[in-house]
Amino acid sequence: MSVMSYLGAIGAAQREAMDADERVIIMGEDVEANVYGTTGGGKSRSAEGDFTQRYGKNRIRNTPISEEAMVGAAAGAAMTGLRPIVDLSYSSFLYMAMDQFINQVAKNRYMFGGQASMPVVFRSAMFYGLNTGAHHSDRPYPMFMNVPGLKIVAPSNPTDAKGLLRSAVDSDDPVLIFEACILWGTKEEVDENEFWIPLGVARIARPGTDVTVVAISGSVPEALLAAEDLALEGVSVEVIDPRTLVPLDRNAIVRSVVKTGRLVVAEPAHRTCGAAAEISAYVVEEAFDSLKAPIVRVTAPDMQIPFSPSLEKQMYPTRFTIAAAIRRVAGLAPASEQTLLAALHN
Amino acid sequence: MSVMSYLGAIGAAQREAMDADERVIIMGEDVEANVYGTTGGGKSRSAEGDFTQRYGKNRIRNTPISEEAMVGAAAGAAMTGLRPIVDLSYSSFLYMAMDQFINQVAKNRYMFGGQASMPVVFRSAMFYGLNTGAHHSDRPYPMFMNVPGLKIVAPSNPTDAKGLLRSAVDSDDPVLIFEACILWGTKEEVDENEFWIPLGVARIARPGTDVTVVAISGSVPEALLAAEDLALEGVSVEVIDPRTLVPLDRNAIVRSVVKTGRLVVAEPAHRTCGAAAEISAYVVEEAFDSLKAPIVRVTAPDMQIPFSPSLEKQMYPTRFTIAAAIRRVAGLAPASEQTLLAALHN
Amino acid sequence: MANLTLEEMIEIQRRMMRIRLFDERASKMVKRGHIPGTVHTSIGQEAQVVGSTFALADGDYMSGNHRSHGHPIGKGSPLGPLMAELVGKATGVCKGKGGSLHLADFAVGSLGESGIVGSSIPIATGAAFSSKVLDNGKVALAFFGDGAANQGVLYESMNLAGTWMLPMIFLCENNQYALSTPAHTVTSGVIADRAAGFGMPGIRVENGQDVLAVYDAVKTAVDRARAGGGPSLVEIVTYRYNEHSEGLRLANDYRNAEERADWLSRDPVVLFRDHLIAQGMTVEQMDQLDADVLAEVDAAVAFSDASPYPELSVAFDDLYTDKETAA
Amino acid sequence: MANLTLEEMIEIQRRMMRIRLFDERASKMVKRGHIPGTVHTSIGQEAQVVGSTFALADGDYMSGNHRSHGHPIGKGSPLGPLMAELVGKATGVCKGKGGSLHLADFAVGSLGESGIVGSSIPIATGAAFSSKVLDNGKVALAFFGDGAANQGVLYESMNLAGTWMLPMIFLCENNQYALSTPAHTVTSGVIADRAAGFGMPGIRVENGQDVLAVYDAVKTAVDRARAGGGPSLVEIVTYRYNEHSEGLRLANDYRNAEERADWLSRDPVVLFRDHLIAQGMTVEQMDQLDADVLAEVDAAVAFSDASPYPELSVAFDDLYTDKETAA
Ligand SMILES: Cc1ncc(C[n+]2csc(CCOP(=O)(O)OP(=O)(O)O)c2C)c(N)n1
Ligand SMILES: Cc1ncc(C[n+]2csc(CCOP(=O)(O)OP(=O)(O)O)c2C)c(N)n1
Ligand SMILES: [Mg+2]
Ligand SMILES: [Mg+2]
Repeated sequence: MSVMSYLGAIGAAQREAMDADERVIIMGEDVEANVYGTTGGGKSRSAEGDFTQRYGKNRIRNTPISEEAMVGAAAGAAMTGLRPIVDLSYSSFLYMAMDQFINQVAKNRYMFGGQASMPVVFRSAMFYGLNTGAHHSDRPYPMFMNVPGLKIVAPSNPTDAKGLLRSAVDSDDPVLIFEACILWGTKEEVDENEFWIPLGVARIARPGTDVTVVAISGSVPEALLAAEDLALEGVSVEVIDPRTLVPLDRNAIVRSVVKTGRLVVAEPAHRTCGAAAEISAYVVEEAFDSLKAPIVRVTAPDMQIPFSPSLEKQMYPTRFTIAAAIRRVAGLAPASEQTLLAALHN
Repeated sequence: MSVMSYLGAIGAAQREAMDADERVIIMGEDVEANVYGTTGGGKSRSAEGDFTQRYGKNRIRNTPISEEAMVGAAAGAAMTGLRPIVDLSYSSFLYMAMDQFINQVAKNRYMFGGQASMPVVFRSAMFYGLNTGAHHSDRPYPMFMNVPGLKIVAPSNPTDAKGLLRSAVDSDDPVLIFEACILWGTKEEVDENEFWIPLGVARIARPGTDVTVVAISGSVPEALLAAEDLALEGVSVEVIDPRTLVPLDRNAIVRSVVKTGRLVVAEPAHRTCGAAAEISAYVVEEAFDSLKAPIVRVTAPDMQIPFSPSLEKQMYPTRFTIAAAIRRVAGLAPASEQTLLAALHN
Repeated sequence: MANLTLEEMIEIQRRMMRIRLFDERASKMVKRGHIPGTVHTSIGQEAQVVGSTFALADGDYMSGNHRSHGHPIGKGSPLGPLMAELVGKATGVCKGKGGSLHLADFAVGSLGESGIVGSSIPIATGAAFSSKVLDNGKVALAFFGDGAANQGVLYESMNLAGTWMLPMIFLCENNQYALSTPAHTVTSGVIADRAAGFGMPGIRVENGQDVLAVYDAVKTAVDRARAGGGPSLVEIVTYRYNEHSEGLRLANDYRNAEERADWLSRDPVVLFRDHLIAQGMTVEQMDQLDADVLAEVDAAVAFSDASPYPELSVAFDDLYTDKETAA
Repeated sequence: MANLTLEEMIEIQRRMMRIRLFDERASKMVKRGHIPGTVHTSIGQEAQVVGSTFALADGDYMSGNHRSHGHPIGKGSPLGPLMAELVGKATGVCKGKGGSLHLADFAVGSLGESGIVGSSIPIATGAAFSSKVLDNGKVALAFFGDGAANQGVLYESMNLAGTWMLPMIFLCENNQYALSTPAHTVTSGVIADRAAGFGMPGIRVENGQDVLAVYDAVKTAVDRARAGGGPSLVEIVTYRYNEHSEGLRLANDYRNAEERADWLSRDPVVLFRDHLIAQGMTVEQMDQLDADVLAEVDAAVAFSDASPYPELSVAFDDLYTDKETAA
């Protein structure tokens, strides 16, 4: 084991994948210079261990700023023998290539009756919470969940980031990985040997018995903090991190709700038609009789993201808003006004 | 009143809007020749009453096949004094312009602190169920519901198509209208005078007391048929057509569920993160205590659309699958196997 | 000038006739309701299609568009599974899941036709990219129309191919109309001239009804690509004889009779038939070729007729490589 | 050659100095944490920016990109609300909702800077379109970088503008790098040469540090557009002195010292200052101009400092024109 950051773990997984299989290549804007920190030495932005030196310009490819052609070309390359990892940097650049994602990447194999497979990984980072304004703060994974044919991954810690990326590269289907920038700095002990975390298997981030919280991406650490807070009041919260949104480990979620009878879903995406809506709708359909309270969603509001730090901070689920939801479904009185005020101005 | 088809009603509304306000223009591929039937005489594809003759080429504009530039140019024009109606023909061409929809059309006004308003209407048709294969059969409105800043309309009959389109053109915010091709032929008596149906107000398509069915777009007629079928068995079904998905008339839905205690949501979109998920999640959150049964979604599966008629027909909600869901939430025994088989092979 | 054997030229004519007769049959089948939905025929554009595909090697890749049957036929795909696909049969080349708009036959390098205009251009670009990375000597060609030439992704792809010196041909089928819209009313400048700004040769074949002229232009581009010289844009001027799609009826005729008569007088399959006769083939031999092709088309229809529709359950296969992920 | 009065030329220098000093201040404020996030300065590109904006009339439109401050400043926007926007204050030109990446000042025709590369090009195209339909004589200009020149939407917009003969200038700020990526490594051909294929003039201003050369080229294009002559593409070769964005630190230096020194030796604000002195201005007068601008920047910062942050609740305004639709 060695201490890795979330970003470092991604770099390490990319290095392993490049070493393991010559068909794996990396393409994206500014990947040669390691601008985004995952094609460098494995820890952070660094010149040594530089991927370009190690793998050469044939396998590490700076692209023009042409997301649509880049995504489509990666798809075409995947159909004909390569296994590209495409670095799209910010998640909000995915829209430029939406036609390629939906009409080619997702539909290709199905339309052609299984003639093609599409082993390609698209990585992008959700920069929310960093005062980058509306254009760079998106968390668009829910709209891709509505597109059959894609697999969708949202790791919340370095270990998952590394193990899921390896599985993504080995998948013969297209995988979109959404990384949360607010997690980039997170550090933990990670196995420096190769390991794979399967797609479609949730992680119980904290076991509990009274309330289930399903938390996604950057909301996982907040949910864990909320669970700690509630533990002090004697409420045992189970925190589930689905890790992959497609396939979604629906059974793990239902199992937990059958046990606890109470569900909160927390995610940084916009509310309407988000992943939280899906999880709530699924649970109410499959575990209605177990439910002792309404399912409560804690999400970003249906509002674009303002730039000003004073405005943006209220946009995403926090330990406090998640705790308030847990209190609601557990039938506890709301926290004191003081706590809530503190939360808003923290 | 006069008999109008769904398509004819759209043409009529476009004509009224063009007559009422010089700033209204129509742009799109092949609109000059009235290829899609809404820039002609008001009833169907026809040379007389041709919009190009009536309004001239300054206001009726054939565009190149450049959806991204078209959507962005309409946005820029809307910000500077025009009120464009953009005909995007098929809904699956919207992906080409996704960046413009999300990063410009939806975010512009907010990012710029309200300096711009964006009075523009984007029309597109969902061609599902017509054996056009995966590229042309999409029903992508749910992904746009996850994008704050857009208004989303899905008329299910000629009257709504006409009245909602007038309100859309008069809105100072961007509106996306999703029309279902399977409804194009629907005919009814429609007021040939001007009228407006407000955005955000649901319609009770059929009143009832036992089970609420919220049905969207092409699923509305199917839901009404299912309601008729169930009426024969003594079940009183209330069918609600939200008509606009953003803003969504959440109160009307909750009011009905508070009355009936049972909810089925039917829509032609893919299941995961669809509008049905949103409606289900909202109701469970706001009307949990009224619910007597699980909320059941009837949707297209998370599968791309196959071409073969023998395969495609099983993809969308039908009177039979909606009826089966109603039976489930009403606690009735499933329909006989015979009925179901008949349904599959109809 | 084309350096083709007589046998090769006969094969060219055979493929052109396959397109002509296959599409004529498909057109009838749409009108009779035997083919669901619609199809877009390449009738009138046979020289443009076959002149292009014949310039490719067997292992080379291509991608196409909604005007879709000619491309795989031109590349050598057998007719039976294509026809079965149009009808939606289980034996279709895509198991009935694609239909006319989404033909693909990987066995002949056909990576797929696209119902979305312009959308398959980067797919071919990606195939050219993998050829380059894997150094396997393959060339990729993207077919697209004059209408598609206004999709931005074309220029992104041209720039990418130019920058990476990919073995790639951008092949514009300029039949002068995008549905009802005349190309000159929505196109600023000349399509072939757009190549220069992207650092590649742009060739315009004015007489796209002459299959050898097309072949020559495309072959030059293919040879250049294979030799490491990078991509080219080839624009071929041609004409479709039928309406945009079968069954479509527009109130306004956007094409005039004179123009149509002029193009009909230069029918590519007639022109090349005459050329072959001038080269020593007999009328009987050419008639026999037509008859053989007609028999192939008949056999394709018979194959389709005899094939079952897919089972309901197969609709749920092929989305992912692993079945578990599917709904 | 530019037909400008001395007063106009002094105004040009003033605007260039505003950009220089505003951006130098903003850079410091980012490093000190007074401005959240980052900013992209136009330091070194002042001649390219002001030569372009000054060629526009007051009512004309423009759209821009992430390298965003120069454009509204060049178009005459007052500095206070711009600075307040960078800091996220309620008095910002976008009420603190936009920030550096999304400046817009409709009062001076600035329709918005875009954080998404290439994304605002069709917005300006649409403004040119409304000018044409409404026949109001306005011209629109879209700023974009050498990197953005590989976004397909540029070519869609150029084709649309060319087809509709829109009064439009496509203005490429070629500072030779897109972040760490040298333009020549990702660009096939020459950007200005891409105009010809889209039926419009393409002009390349090699010395983009000479504000009059820039002004002349853009003014010619603006005059042509206003006279109904349609769009032009103008590419201006220039250089940014700072890193891509303030605070960004890369391990590899992708630019070499010689190149940098060469460009620094041709500093646009120094060059034009010298030109004005040669035209009869005194050193004192020029010093005074600099001091005046510095005072403006100080005042802008003071304005921002004195302004409140927006109330939490305003985050929920301005999405829709009607409040009911909002969540
Ligand atoms: C992105 C997109 N926009 C619009 C359409 C509708 N459409 C289908 S074919 C066509 C015309 C295409 O013209 P062209 O590229 O010249 O090909 P041709 O049909 O002439 O062979 C149009 C507009 C589409 N399928 N995809
Ligand atoms: C669609 C999109 N892709 C990528 C980025 C990330 N990005 C921001 S600025 C930039 C470089 C832009 O280069 P250029 O257009 O030359 O402008 P410059 O910064 O040199 O002024 C990149 C890649 C983005 N913001 N938007
Ligand atoms: Mg055409
Ligand atoms: Mg640049």
